[in-house]
Amino acid sequence: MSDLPLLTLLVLCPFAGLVAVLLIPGRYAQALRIAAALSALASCVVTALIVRAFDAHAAGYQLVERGAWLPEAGIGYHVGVDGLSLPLLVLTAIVYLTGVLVMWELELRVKEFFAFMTLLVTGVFGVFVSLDLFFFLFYYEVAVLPMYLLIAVWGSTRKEYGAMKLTLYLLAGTALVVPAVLALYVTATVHTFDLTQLAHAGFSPTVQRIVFPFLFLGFGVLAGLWPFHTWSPVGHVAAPTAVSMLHAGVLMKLGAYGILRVAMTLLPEGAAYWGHTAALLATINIVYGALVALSQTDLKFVIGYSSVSHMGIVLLGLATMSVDGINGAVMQMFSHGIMTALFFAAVGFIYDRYHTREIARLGGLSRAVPVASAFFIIAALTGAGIPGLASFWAELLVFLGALRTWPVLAVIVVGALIVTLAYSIRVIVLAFFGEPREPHPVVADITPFLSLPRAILAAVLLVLGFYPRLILDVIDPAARAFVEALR
Amino acid sequence: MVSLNAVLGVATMLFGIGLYGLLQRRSLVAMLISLELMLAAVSMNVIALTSRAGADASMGQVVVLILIGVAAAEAAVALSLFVAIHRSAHTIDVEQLSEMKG
Amino acid sequence: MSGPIQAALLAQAAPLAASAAILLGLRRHPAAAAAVAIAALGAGFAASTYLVLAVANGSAMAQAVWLPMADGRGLAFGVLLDTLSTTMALVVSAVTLAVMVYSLGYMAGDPGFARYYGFLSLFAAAMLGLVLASNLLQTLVFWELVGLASFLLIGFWFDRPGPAAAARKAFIMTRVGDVGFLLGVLLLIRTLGNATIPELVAQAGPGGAFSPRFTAIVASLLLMGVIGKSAQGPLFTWLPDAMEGPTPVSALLHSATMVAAGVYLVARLHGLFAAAPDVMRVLLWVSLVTAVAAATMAMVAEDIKRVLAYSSISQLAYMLMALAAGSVAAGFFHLVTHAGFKALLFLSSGIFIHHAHSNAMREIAAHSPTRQRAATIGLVSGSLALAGVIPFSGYFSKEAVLATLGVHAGAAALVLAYLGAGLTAYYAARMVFLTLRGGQQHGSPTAPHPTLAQQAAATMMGVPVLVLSALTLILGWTGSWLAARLSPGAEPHAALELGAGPLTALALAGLGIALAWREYGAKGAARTGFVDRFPALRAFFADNWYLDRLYGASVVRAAGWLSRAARWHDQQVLDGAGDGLAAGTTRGGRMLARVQGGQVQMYVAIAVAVLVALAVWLAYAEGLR
Amino acid sequence: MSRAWALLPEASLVLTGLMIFAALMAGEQRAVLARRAARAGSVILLAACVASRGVPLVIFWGTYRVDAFSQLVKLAVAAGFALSVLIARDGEGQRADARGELFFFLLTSASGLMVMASAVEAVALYLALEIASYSLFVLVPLRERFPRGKEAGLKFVVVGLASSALTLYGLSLLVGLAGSTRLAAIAASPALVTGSPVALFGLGLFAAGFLFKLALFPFHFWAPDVYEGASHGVAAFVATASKVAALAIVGRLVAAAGPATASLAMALALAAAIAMTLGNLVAIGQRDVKRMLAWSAVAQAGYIAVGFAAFTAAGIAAALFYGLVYLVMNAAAFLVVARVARDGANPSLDDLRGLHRRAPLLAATLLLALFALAGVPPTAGFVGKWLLFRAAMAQGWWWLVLLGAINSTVSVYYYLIAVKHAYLLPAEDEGAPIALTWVDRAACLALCGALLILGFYPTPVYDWAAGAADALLR
Amino acid sequence: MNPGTLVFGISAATALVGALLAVGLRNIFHNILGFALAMLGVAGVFLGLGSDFLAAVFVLVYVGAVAIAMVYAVMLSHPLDQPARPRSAAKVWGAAGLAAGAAAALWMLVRGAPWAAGPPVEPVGAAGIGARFLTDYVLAFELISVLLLVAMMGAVMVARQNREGTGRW
Repeated sequence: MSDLPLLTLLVLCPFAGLVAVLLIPGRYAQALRIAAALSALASCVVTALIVRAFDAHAAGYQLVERGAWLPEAGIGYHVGVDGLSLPLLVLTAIVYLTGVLVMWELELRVKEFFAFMTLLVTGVFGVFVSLDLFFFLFYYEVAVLPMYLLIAVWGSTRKEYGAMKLTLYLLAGTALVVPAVLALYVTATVHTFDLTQLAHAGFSPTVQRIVFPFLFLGFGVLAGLWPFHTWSPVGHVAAPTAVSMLHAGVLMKLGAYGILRVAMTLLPEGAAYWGHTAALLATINIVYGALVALSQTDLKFVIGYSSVSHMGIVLLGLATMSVDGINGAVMQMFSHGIMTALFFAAVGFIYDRYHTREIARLGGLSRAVPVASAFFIIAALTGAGIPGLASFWAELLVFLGALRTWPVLAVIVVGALIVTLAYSIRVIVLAFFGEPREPHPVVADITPFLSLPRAILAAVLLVLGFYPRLILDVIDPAARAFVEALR
Repeated sequence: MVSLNAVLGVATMLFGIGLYGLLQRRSLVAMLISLELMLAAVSMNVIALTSRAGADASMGQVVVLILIGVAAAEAAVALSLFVAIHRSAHTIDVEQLSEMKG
Repeated sequence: MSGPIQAALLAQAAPLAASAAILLGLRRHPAAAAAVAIAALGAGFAASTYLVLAVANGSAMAQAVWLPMADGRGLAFGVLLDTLSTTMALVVSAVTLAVMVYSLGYMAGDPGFARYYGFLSLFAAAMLGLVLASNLLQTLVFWELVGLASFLLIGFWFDRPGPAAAARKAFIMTRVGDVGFLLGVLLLIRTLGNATIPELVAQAGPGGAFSPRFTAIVASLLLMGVIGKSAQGPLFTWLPDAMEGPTPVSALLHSATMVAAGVYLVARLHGLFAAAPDVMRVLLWVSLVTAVAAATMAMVAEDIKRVLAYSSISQLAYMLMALAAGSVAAGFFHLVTHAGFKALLFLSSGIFIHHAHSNAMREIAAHSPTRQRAATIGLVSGSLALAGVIPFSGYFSKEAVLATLGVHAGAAALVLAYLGAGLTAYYAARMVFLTLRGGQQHGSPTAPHPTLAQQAAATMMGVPVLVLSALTLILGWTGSWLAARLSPGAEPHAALELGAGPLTALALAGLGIALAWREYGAKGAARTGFVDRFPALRAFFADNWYLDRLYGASVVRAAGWLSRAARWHDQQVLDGAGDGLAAGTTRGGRMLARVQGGQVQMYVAIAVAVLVALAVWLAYAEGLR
Repeated sequence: MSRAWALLPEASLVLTGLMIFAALMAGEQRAVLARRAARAGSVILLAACVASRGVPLVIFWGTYRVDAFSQLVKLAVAAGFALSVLIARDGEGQRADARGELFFFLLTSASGLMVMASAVEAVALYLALEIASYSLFVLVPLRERFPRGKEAGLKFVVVGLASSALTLYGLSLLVGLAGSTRLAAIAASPALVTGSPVALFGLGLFAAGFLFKLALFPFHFWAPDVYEGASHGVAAFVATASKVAALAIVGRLVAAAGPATASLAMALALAAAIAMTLGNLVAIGQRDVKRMLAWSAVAQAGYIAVGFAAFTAAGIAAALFYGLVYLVMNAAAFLVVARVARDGANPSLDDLRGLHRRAPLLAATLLLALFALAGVPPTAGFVGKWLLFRAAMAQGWWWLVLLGAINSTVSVYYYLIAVKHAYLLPAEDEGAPIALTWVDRAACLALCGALLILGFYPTPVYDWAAGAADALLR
Repeated sequence: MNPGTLVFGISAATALVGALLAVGLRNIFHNILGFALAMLGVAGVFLGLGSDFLAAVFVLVYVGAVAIAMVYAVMLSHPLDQPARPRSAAKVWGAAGLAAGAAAALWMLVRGAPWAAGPPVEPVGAAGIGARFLTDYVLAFELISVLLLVAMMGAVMVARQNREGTGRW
């Protein structure tokens, strides 16, 4: 089995889905859905094979594949996976599958939707396996651009504005990253875009200090870094369910992953030099996001700002540059990904049925649609950092790392947990408890088939919340090696 | 013998005068005249620079002959266009032919 | 020692499994759900009993690595079995079992019956986990989970606005304290590399690695959690509101067990707290003030459950007082007796409420309450225990607490504690009189003949009440056993030694009861208290000493303002900057487009000008050669 | 293989020319016949360019050189010609009596461009440029039902002739400095090697004519008017073949300038910076799709100049590669524009509405083409820009690269606006489906395929471009 | 002052005065006349530099052909009846300034340029020019003929008035 080029196969799974979707005529909606689902399923299977083939105890990249591509320009095909990226692959596979299932009821322009969605997922997988900076950014943008149409065509509230804003912000981020990457390529002793080789290039402190902020801010935009986060809530609100899921669940992780995999790996000294600033911004992210979420009136806006806040935790974990922090950050990426996916899946159902997401117009949903509401509540509780759900452990590790490095920030961030709980509970109480604030159509609770994707996500949260080592044992050796390399 | 710089100076002035006409005259035909003046300045340059001692004089003359051909072609195309423009726009005032902007 | 370990694991796992099974699979099968829950908890109760018997002294611990950490070893979670934890486990499982049985009747017919048992099982699992945890982080985990269970159970009738709001308030307010707890734990892990309870207690003690300052910081942070969870000091106002939940829940979580978790934590880490005397002094005074303050509030409350809630706050304060003064045994003793009589009081009042469909004492009185025999017995005996009347259990434990205070705390503290005791007797008696004695008998003078199901329900509710009533007479005698068990070296406290202290206490209790009788109990009494004569004072007492208003005006308003400010900033400043940049770019494009003005000569001129500039620049940069 | 094999493209040019000429001699059917001849000829031409690949040749006393560079450019020109002929369909939009001649002049222009690629002597190079330009000068004004076509032609001619005068002035200086008109001699002349300002300026002036065709600032002003004013086929040719060939010659001049030209590099860099910014910003406000494409072309010329500003083999190779990609993506865009347009009129953004329903294939082609123009993967535009920026960065042009990257972001805005119209907004009148012939479909698919394949695996083409750049520098 | 210088001086003056007339006068016919004069002057300069053949061709083509074509075009297109609008002073001064600046810049560069020097070459006549045309400038020679062909065909097509698609040349 280990001879198979599993990582390439993984990227090809959604791509094959794309090709299949393109080949099937648009009028066979069901066939299109099945094609997408099959490709998602195949992604899951390949991911499972990767997990099986992965040796958690070994540090360094595994399942490496290399190939010549454009040697004159220093570009080569180089993929590999380590403990930091493996969880994200699993995350993507899960969100992909659940995302396809969640959109099963879609009737509008099904073919195009799944085409763009599979393209997006191709990009995401590509980023997580790429070890060549060219391909990293190649896939990075592949993942970003379909968002525009996915939101603009199939979205809701202010969809064109949201879609355009999102796209422009993200591409502006890339506009900082690309020159920075090229600058690294140029200043390195070896003229290559290969991450593993560049990591040993030994950039001078000056270069590191100058280039790091470009990479940090550039990737940070996608990670929802304050003050460049405003695209994210607006985009989430506008996006259709599966796109919100993929976007908040996976795509925002690309930014954080970029900081981890590119900025910090290549520029440890720069990271150390800018560590304070990064941590400060991350703290602002956490507190600010939570505060803004507290007074939102649209369910999706609450989730959007909670994502900003939670991504702040990821960034803070990264900024600590410690084993605990990195462990926590990667786990938080995973658990937040699953959590927001569940969030959006739950809200998506509600919006589909009630045609509103205004908290002020909802209320009493737990009575009307108990199962669907339960999914939201589980996600909200995960977001609030309740133990027994995955995020708790991740946040704990991040806080611990932060407490070692920046005690004051850590205290502020832990204090912000009150606000986090407050906005989560506020939504639960206002939208799901109490009585309906206005007459709603009587709707049936979620069907078992539509529950399935949401249940998968909830189960992942619960299982990891119960036994975090399932994922941390994979991350830990890699995080250890990563931190070792930083020194 | 005339100094090289003297000829080059005259050519430069001729070029400058042509340029002025090109930039200032409203009549398309006058602009074409100005352009031809500029081409003549170029020809003068070439001849001046190739008729010095040690330069490839015949090459210069060949080049200028070709330039004369170019000037003729230019005139042919430009003038026919002016006529066509006049036919449809009833003017060859370049300042009035400025509908396309932005 | 593997037997007790397995028993301890069983005690936690059985309710957890029951909870999962009920919530996932048995939501539409109430009977099965209840059976599963009670069976699981029965197993838990049996295991706890076995543990108490098996662990007579010493301690045992078994751990497994749960969380990999920077130090390479990781945080180990497991069970810590010693006399304290096993005893607490028994108390918890016993009360929970009683409440579960009681709820069979109380919750019968509720549409959320199965869900109720699911949550209850979840709570039991979390509470037992908290009690048996070997690692302080593990404690925190379960601490939060009982908080979650509390949220879910307070908000059990989530479609009513009251419970929903109360649940929210409880969750958020306790989270305020929990933040301190979390910081304390993080600090410990950061310093120690782990948070295994025996180890950190050892490090805090004499000869340990912790500096006094560090110990003090950690202790005060942990204390925040205690204050939040045990509804003390400024963070108690959530507890009265929490009474919006079903009464059995109030009995279980909000008086007997969960709120006692804070007390348990102090007892559990007594070694650490003892090493921070300043913090203990703070705790002492916080609890003293809380005890009196809560008593004053109980004096004016009209809702029977609120009276009980305030009394819980007050009694929890007594427990903490004892711990702060240095006696684990006394504090824990009061915890045990309080668990018994307070559960009893709630369950009894639950029966009244069940019949009167009201929480208001005067309303209950109008529904011929004495017809509920078991409840009446329970209420009276529970109140006597609460008031500290000999020979009910409360007397003994409160005596132990007061004695400890007398020895270790000084006169001022003692005076306050006695004042509280007197007020306790007063409001306990007031409650009994108000509830049981004669309103005009309106409502249902002739109750319809109860159906069979109602009779069964009555039995389900009556049996636990009677058992607990009996316990109020028994538990008082366990003091010396407990003391021997918990602090073997210490001198056992004499149970029946009527010195000056006990006599004073009894006298105060008598005084309080007498006053209550004069104002509420006697025939023709005005049924208004002396506080009612001072409306301002009454309002002050009735309104939680205006603390909620204070919070509303300060913290909540500030948070709201901050949130709106942040939102405004986000939309106008940050988003505005982004949009402004976009608009500016567009406008810039429009301005640049003017260069393309349509005049072809201008185009040529621009090109020529650029070339002239190039010529000058080349001459300048390269030098004329 | 015979050396003469290398002249296959030139021979095909003559053949095609004769075919079209013969067709024009026919009576009633002359336009149709000319079109058929042009189509057939374009296929022959393409085949000839492919077939003659790799055969080097030098003739005419060393003034005409066939090498990797010229073959690459010829292939590009042939492709551009073929696509323009395809896009022009029956010459709709062109004045009725000039529909047949359209193909003839396109061919003469293409022949000029092809000769330009091989000419290594300045006068011949200039004349080839003029042949290519004059052919277009006469085509642009002959727009049907669009009075501004004349004005567009006027702008084209005036700016073109002015540039040509500047070119000649530069040529006169170079002749004096080098004593020869051969590019090799000019490049080797002491004045240029030592970086004398007059030599550099002379070279810069000489480049003016080619920068004019490339529409690089400050010679870009004609582009929006001509794109808008010319009929679709002509505009497509101007935007593709003509531009790529001009780009190649600029590359040749950059190679001639040699590496020791910091100040010229700075000038190019500034021009690139202004062009990118100007083009992208002004494009935002456009409603006419062709005019928008023109402004975008101004910006694209700026990107290309970024590669040239590096003054290295890598930079030239990147620019050549980008030129090829540019040809494909622009041809794709113009194909869509031409098919969406009714009766050869210019489509506005609103005419794109509902395109995804009216013609999914066209919509997809437009999407890919615009994304490629924006430099978004997986299209070849991304690789192309990456290589350009890489070359510039290697020479320390960090601010230029940064500006270019930011400009790409800005450009996405208006490309997405077009995409939005095609994919999102419904057609007002529930627009009728657009019928496509199988040739159109095949062309769409081929262009999309090319964009994607070049995006995923550019290696062979880039290697060719690198080889061409090497040929220039040898 | 030797005769060469004298001839040059007169020719140059003629050329410049002619050029000034060509761009400065308001009447387009006067402009054309000025242009012809300037071309004569340029031809004179050529003569002074020893390029007599060239001078002859120059006069022939410019004065004989181009100027005449211009006259034709003016007659076909110029709205002589319309009164000329006044010139904009800003445009005049702007154009003059820019042209002067350009000339100055060119002069600055050209004045002391390191012109190439090589071995002496014998003076050439028409035969030498013809030889060059058939050797290394044969490509250029071919191209100029194509260019002229294209220009002629194009000019005819553009200026043609008939609008049916059937016209023949």
